Formats: sequence, structure tokens, C-alpha cells
Amino acid sequence: MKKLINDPQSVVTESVEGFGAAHADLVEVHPDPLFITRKDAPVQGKVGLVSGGGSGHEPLHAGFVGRGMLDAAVPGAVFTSPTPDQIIPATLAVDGGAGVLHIVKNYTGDVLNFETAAEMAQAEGVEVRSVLINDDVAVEDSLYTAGRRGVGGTVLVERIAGAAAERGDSLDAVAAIAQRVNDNVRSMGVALSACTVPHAGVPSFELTEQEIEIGIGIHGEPGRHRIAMENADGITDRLLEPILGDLKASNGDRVLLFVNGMGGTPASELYIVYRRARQVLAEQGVSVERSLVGNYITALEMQGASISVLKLDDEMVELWDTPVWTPALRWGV
Amino acid sequence: MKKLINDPQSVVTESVEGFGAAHADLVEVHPDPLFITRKDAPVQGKVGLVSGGGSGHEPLHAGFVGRGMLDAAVPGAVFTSPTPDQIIPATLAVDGGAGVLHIVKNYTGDVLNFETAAEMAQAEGVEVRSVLINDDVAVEDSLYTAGRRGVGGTVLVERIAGAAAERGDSLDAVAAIAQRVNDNVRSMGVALSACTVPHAGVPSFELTEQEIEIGIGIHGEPGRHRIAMENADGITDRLLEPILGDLKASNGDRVLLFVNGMGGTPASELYIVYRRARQVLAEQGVSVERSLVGNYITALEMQGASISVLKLDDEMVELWDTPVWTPALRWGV
Amino acid sequence: MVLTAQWAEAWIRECSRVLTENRTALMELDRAIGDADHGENMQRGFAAVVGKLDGGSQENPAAVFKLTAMTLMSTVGGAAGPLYGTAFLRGATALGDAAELDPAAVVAFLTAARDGVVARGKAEPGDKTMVDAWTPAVEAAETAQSAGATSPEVLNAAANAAQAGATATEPLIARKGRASYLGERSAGHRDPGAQSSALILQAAADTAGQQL
Amino acid sequence: MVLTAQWAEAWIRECSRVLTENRTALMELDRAIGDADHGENMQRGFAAVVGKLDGGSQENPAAVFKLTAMTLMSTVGGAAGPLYGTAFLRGATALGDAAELDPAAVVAFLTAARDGVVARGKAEPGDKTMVDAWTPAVEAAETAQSAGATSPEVLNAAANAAQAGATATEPLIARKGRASYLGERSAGHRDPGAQSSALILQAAADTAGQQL
Ligand SMILES: Nc1ncnc2c1ncn2[C@@H]1O[C@H](COP(=O)(O)OP(=O)(O)O)[C@@H](O)[C@H]1O
Ligand SMILES: Nc1ncnc2c1ncn2[C@@H]1O[C@H](COP(=O)(O)OP(=O)(O)O)[C@@H](O)[C@H]1O
Ligand SMILES: [Mg+2]
Ligand SMILES: [Mg+2]
Ligand SMILES: [Mg+2]
Ligand SMILES: [Mg+2]
Repeated sequence: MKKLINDPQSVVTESVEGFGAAHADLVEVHPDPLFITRKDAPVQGKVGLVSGGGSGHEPLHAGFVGRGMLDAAVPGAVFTSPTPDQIIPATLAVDGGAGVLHIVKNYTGDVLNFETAAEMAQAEGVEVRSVLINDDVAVEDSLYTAGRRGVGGTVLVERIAGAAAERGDSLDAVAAIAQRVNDNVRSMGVALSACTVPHAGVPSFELTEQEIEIGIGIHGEPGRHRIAMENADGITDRLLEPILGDLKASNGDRVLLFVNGMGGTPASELYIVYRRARQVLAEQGVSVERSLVGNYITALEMQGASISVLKLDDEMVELWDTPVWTPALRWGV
Repeated sequence: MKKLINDPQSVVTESVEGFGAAHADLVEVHPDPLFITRKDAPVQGKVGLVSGGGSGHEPLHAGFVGRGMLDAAVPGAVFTSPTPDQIIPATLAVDGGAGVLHIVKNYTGDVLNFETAAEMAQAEGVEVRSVLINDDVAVEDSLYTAGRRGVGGTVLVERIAGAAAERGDSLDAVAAIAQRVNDNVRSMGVALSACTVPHAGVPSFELTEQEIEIGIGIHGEPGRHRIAMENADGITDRLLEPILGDLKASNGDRVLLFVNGMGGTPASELYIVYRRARQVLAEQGVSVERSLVGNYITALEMQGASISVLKLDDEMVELWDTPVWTPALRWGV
Repeated sequence: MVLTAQWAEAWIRECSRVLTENRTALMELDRAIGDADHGENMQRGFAAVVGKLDGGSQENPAAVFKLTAMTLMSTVGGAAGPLYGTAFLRGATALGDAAELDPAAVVAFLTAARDGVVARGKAEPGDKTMVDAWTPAVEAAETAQSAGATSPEVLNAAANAAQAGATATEPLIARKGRASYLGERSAGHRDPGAQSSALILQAAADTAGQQL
Repeated sequence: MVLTAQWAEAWIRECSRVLTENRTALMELDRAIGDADHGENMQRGFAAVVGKLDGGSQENPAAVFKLTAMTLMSTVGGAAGPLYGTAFLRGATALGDAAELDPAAVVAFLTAARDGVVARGKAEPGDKTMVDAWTPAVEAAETAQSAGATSPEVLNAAANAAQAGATATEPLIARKGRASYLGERSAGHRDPGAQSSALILQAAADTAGQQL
């Protein structure tokens, strides 16, 4: 394992410290317990958005703190959900009187820690709602499992719900649109190589030169199945098929197409995947109205990509286009 | 070699095709000969900025085409400079009557191909100036060598000269500020792992688990020397020392600090490097006025980073802050 | 040993030692069917509890376990943090302010802890989680207590059953937690949380069995 | 063979064949001290020239070389593209509209080509570039021609000298091109452009030496 780090134990704190210094105009880092807020938090009268989870998925979530997106991000240790003692003060810090929405990726750890924190913040007098993101079609959803994971769709929920909060929507309304985005987005990923958790020091799984992992998660958890390496178009087709099947996207639908890099894949390759995804969507009469291509929700230095498709309605498009100003996503301002 | 590609021969064309589709609001792709222009090119009365070079450094250069930055980008094959038959039409396409500036990284191939193209474009009646970017302190500069390479500084030159062109500066003035930025920026990089050129199929060099390459270029060319792996702070110090020595940055200087990822390094690690670099600069009384952290000039999927330090003056800061709207760099609009 | 606050402290300190010793092994189990952090999480959490215990002695077992619960909750993270936190919190509550735990109190503690894990995580036996260590542990403890065993003996029965339960998770297909994403590919690996639970209960038995 | 336009075409086609055959070897040389693309660049360029030649026959050697020059310039890229482009362009210009190349014309072609490379790249002999193949080639060609050799013999002398020159780049420290970034670490590797130059001149000699 070769990484630009000093010590596996200090990766998160040092990285967040650098992040805070680089973006001091936008964010404020609260070191102990660790969380990051908008510089101008709490914004009076605005619903506060809090998200968080294990570290190692940068720029998610801290990179999305700012105007038109999150009010606070709560980073745990690498791939380990944060704890209530971080989530509670983050929630209190961004409550501008209109309540706080927790955006929680559906992992047992995230769910349990945010649940506890929400209860305790409520007890402190803050109104809290939660929305669970579970867009990963690689995982079977059933009452008898932990359900689908939250992956790429999280970025889209954070942006669109963030925009709704920024325009002054109520907590119920912001929660509703976050839920609507989640209900209309599906994702699936592929890994060409594994990532190495700093404190583990060995790759999270092993792939030969001939193998890829289809349906990979963002924590180096193994995926749906392992197959022989294929070309980019073939892989793209394999990712899109379950997405479009589950989303029931059909002729005339308008979508946002999000091709996300896992951290170790060059932008050029993401655009090759994007190219094919557009072709497939065009063949099905689905029109790509908005696009996002880049490393937005990663798994350390993993080589691979994920595709997310969000079925758009007019309001989502309108909200997507409003100004956003965060370290990792910015337009219109 | 596992890559999300279809065929090593079609990597550049397919990737640029996807890029063009994803950013159709901003850029236009001219497929044969291949070059990319601003959607609204030529902008009448504005100096046109053209850059280019081998592919594999994305988002450089195509990702920087747009308002306040480049008017055209000319991508060659992976790590191979483009040819005059691409550079000439790109130059003609963005001439709005005020002449065209070629921003050329100092590699023999880029220099020779842009030189030929400039001559021929001049012959077609376009006024052309060139500025050579040579900010890499890893390479010894002397009359008797090919001189220093152009690396991270290129991004800063493209932004600041692009801003000058956007505000209506003359060709001479744009060339002068581009030259001034180049004269005031120094860079140095490190590789933790090699990259693999698609058509070569094998890594460009070999590093053991214990070795890193200091002074790496952006083409997988070997660097200044190979040393045993160190921690992030130690590596940062090694990169900064020759930069600051050569730049003669001293107490009271204001700088832009640019920590760039080589393509395969997670953002979290770049921020750890950034953190240390700021510490070192602070110790020397140098104040970091602007920052840029991310993958902006890469070497495919190489793991590693580079640091660039630009000594700022008031005009550079002012130009840096003006609106820019390109696929990979955007603010103020 | 009589199961006083002193024992409770000794148990928790022993957990820290044992989990440090088993850090890599637990990471390896989690690497196979999860995200390779369980050993790290548990070590970090119990080290933090030890730090808290160093700050001054607690008046009764419940106080030790409450401190343990709160500290685990705020330092472990992941799924294990809230689950173990809840286990120790509910267990503590079941003890009231008893200064010494008799066999019935031990059973009450274990039962409340297990119920807490189930309440939080909604896993059933056979889902390949730590519940598969706690449930047989509770059952064995009940049986031992009914048969008139001492507190250390009850803990010993629980620990043995927990380890057997952890081992028995190997062939199971996970239906809760991160391993559930693997579906059938989760079979053939032991559940890391069940294993850490077994280690924790073994530490309880070991410290209880020591002469003082 | 008499060195007509037909020979010129045959030479260039042979270049394409030989460079394809040596693609990997040239990439390996470039990988060691450059950026691993020289073999790919040369193969791509000469394949493009062959495509152009397939479009119809050229009236004299100079026309073949001009087409070669323009095509290399627009398809090879990198350092080698403009350098080989200039070499063939200047060589062509030196030939005028001669239908057949006598020994003096061959020397004039090689000299102009070498001078073109030097004019563009500003490398001196010993800088570890293709100049280290071309310069001994020109000298050997002059010597052979003064001694009364035939055109094929002149090319043969040039090719042998070029290969010797390419081999002799191995111990050199590069001062131009990408290999110069390596400084002393460039010693111990053959220059890829010098090697491709030797292959190209060997192809000239081979095709010239064939019976027709
Ligand atoms: N719903 C659940 N109920 C009970 N135990 C669970 C549940 N989900 C996960 N676990 C336990 O947690 C363990 C994983 O803990 P850990 O690796 O620390 O957290 P994470 O899965 O968040 O990385 C699993 O091995 C399992 O025993
Ligand atoms: N200034 C120069 N003069 C002469 N030849 C040069 C010069 N620079 C580079 N070369 C030749 O070009 C070769 C490299 O070509 P190639 O790999 O195709 O281009 P690049 O270096 O741009 O990748 C070198 O091996 C060397 O022979
Ligand atoms: Mg975890
Ligand atoms: Mg090259
Ligand atoms: Mg885990
Ligand atoms: Mg090369």
C-alpha cells in the first residue's frame, strides 16, 4: 500500500484540515467532534441539510457543503459511519429554525447512528426528518435484507434537495423532493481494481488481470458477481440494463445521466462510458437532459465507475439548474 | 492492463465524443482533423487561445475550453503531441480578428508541431504568438538540453491568460501576461505508481511497493530520482524545496497554491499534501491567497501528485477571480 | 471473582486487550464479506473506553457498562457502534444499582443486551450477525443458571455458546448488515460481529473466573 | 533496382512493414527513456503514407517523398513527426524532378534530410537523438559515392552506418528530446528515434538491392 498519507489513524483529520484551509471561504471545520458546516450556518429560516457517512468517498459529503447543497457533512473514519456525538452537534449547528433533513445512505451503520442522533436532536428541540438513499440496483431489495445501498443517487439528492431548501421550501417539502429524487434514481457500479483501506493496509478484495467486479459498492464490498474483463461498451451495457429495467425508463422519458468515477479511473474513460450510455438511452428513446461526469462519490483509489440515471420532472430540472457553490460542485455563481 | 476502453486506437476519439456530448452547451467537437472549440467561437474582437498536446492529461486541455479560458484545444494521441493539420484549423477557427495565442508545453514534439502550425496559420493571415510553458523544476534547464517541461503551471497560464483575453486585452498583452505567469510559477511532481499507455499495454515504468519517483513528468517519463517511500509530509517537503528555491519566494510573497492529482490519487490525499504545503509556506512567511486542489493535469491513472506555486501580483489575482465557465473549471457564472 | 464494579472494569479492559490482539483477524473476517474495518472499529472503541475508565473508578457494574455504552456509541461508528452501545446500555439498565451480580443478574444483563441488539438491528437468528452469538449465549446462560451455576459459570456457559454460535455463522447466507449485499457469496465466511461478540463474552468469563 | 519512383514507393511500403514488425521493440526503447509511444507513432504514420500511396502512383521519387513528408507530418505527431516530415520534405526538394536517383542524388537526398532534422531539432551529434543515426549515414554515403559506389551500394553503406550510429547511442547521456529529462539515467539505453532511422535506411538499402 502506497498512499500520500502520514499515518492511517490521522488520514481523516489531516485531510479535512487541508480541505478546510483550501475552502475557508465556503466551509468551517469543527474538529472535535468532527463535522463541517457552511461558513454562514445556520441560515435563518432555511431547512438545514445534513449528510455524512464513512470517509473515503470524497468529495462526498464535505465537498458538497455550501450554498444550494448541504449545510453540514459528518465524516466518519474511512468506510465507517460517523457517530451520534458528531451528528448531533452538526444537526444543532445548522438548524435555522426550519428544521433539519438527514440524508442517510442506506447502510446499517449509517442508519443506526443517524437514527440515534435524530432522536437526540429532536429531544433538544430540533425538528428532524430523514430520507434514506437506496439507489443501488446491484443489491436485491427485500424486507428480509438490509435493502439496497445508497450510492451515486446521493449526490443528486443532495443537490436537488439542497436547491429546494435554498429557495425556502419547508422541511416537509424538502424531505418530499429528496424522497422523490431517491425514488426516481437507480445506480450500478463496476470495479476494475480494489481499494485499500489505510488502516487495513491490504486491498479489500483481489481481482486478477482478467476479472472485474460488477455491482461493486463504494466501500470495496464485493459486488453482484465477478466476470471476465470486457470492453467499455459491454460493461456500460451491463450496468445500464438493470438500472433501466428497475427504473422502467421508457420512450419519451427525460433523464439526468451521471457517470461517476470511483477515484482511480481517468476522466477520459468516464467519457467513453458516458458516450455508450447515451447511445443506449437514445436507442430507447430516453432523452438525456442533464449530465454529470466525474469523481463525485468515490471509493478511495478504486479503479471503476458507476452509472446513475435519474428520471427527471420539470421541478427537478429547475432545481438542478439553480446556483450551487460548494467545493466540488459549482455553477451559476 | 484493465481500462474502461473499447480499443486502444479509439480511446481519444471516443472519449472526446463523449466529452462533446456531455458538454454540448459549452464546446463543439470537430472530429476530423480532431479539435475542440468554444461553442461560440470565434469571438469577434477577442484574442483566441489555443492549447493542445498529447491526450491522457484530462481535463487538460479540452476541459478548459470555454468562457474565460481556452478557445480551442487540440488533442493528440495519448502522450503524443497533435499535428499541424489539427492545430492549423483550430487556430483559424478561433481567430476573431485579434490574433491567436498558442500556449505550448515545452516538449520537443509540442514545440515542433505548434511551430509548424503557427507558421502556416500566419501564412493564412492569422497573427499568432506562442508562449512556452516550462515550470517543472524537476528538470535541469540549460541551453544544451530540451529545457524544463511544462506541467501544472499550464493550467494557471490558461486561466489567467484566458481571463485577460476575455476582458479584451490585445494579443501582445495576453501573450505578456501568459509569459509573466509562466515566469512566476514552478512545479514538481511525484509518482507512487506508473501509468499504462493504452496502446503500449504495459506500465511506463516499474516501481516496487517501497519506491516512489520524485520529479515525475506527466507522460510516465521517469523523474529526477527514485527514493524509498516516505510519508505525505516528507514527500511534500521534497517537492516544495526545489520549487521555493527556484522561485525565490520569500517573506511577504503572496502565492497561488495548486495541488494537482495525477489521476489515480484520491482527493483526500491531495488535501493532506495541501495541508503540509500550507504549513511550510506559512513557516516561510508566504501567504496563500488562492488555492486549487484536484485532478487538473493528469497522467492517465497514475498515482501521485504535483505541487505548483505561483507568485501572484494584483493583476493576476484579479484575472484569476473573473468568471470562468469550462467543463472542468467554473466559477462566477 | 465476585462480579463487582471492579470485575466489570477488568472485563472491559480485557476486552480491549483481546480485541487489540484480534484486530487483524477481525479485519480479515470483515474484508471477506464486509468493508475490512470491524477490527479497527472495535479496537478504537474499547481503547477509548479504557481511557475513560482510567479517569476514575465507577460505583457499580451498571455505571461501568453505561460508560462503556456511551463511549462505544461515540467512538466505534459503523453498525457495530450503535449495536454494542445499545447492548451495554440495556444491559446496564437491567442491573439497576446492584453492587454485585448474582447469576440471575448475569442472565438479566445478557438477555437485555441481546434484546437491545435485536431491537436496534432487527436481525433474526440465522441472519449471520452478532445476534447469532448473543442468542445461544443467552440460552446457555439461562440453562446454566437454572441448573444452579455460579455467576462465573454462567458467563462461561454463555461464552462457549457464543463462540459456537459465531463459528456456526460460517455456512450461513447473510441477510442483514453489509455482508447481505453478497447474497450467496457470503456463505463460507464467519461473521465478524459474531466473532467479536464471542471474544467479548469470553473476556467476561475469563475475568470472572480469575482468583482475586 | 534502379532508384525510380517505383523504388521510392517500394521503400516507403517496406518502411511500413518493418516499423510494424518493430513496433513493440521501438515502444520498449521509448518506454525506457521516453514515453513509450515511438513504435506506435511510427507505425501509424507509415501506415497512413501507404494508404496515400494506394491512392495512385506518383510521377517521380520527389513526389513520393513529398507525400510521405506531408502525411508523416499530419499523422505521427510527437517529436518524430515533424522531424521525419522535415527530413523527407527537404530530401524531396533536393531531388528536383529527377526520375531516377544516381549516387550523387542519393547523397544529396540523405544530406538534405539530415540537415532538415538538425535545422528543426537543433540537436548535435552525441545528443542521443536520431541525428546520431543520420550523421554517420550521410558520411558513409559520401565516402561510398566518392569511391564510385552504385546507388544501392551508397544506401547500403548509409544503412550500415546508421545502425552502428544507433547502437552507439546506448552509452550516451541524452541532451535533447524527452530522454534528456532523465539526465544520467538515460545512459545504457538505445535512442528509439536513432533506431527507427536505422530501420528506415535499412529498408531503403534492402529495396534498392532487390532485383527487378
Ligand atoms: N442489523 C444487524 N443486526 C445485528 N448485527 C448486525 C447488523 N448489521 C450488522 N451487524 C453486525 O455488525 C458487524 C459489522 O460491524 P462493522 O464492520 O464494525 O460495521 P460496518 O458493517 O458498518 O462496517 C457484522 O459482522 C454483524 O455482526
Ligand atoms: N531535438 C531533437 N532532434 C532530433 N531528434 C530528436 C529531437 N528530439 C527528439 N528526437 C527524436 O525523437 C525520438 C522520439 O520520438 P517520439 O517518441 O515519436 O516522440 P516524443 O518524444 O514526442 O514521444 C527520440 O528518440 C529522438 O531520436
Ligand atoms: Mg464500515
Ligand atoms: Mg510522445
Ligand atoms: Mg465493517
Ligand atoms: Mg515518445
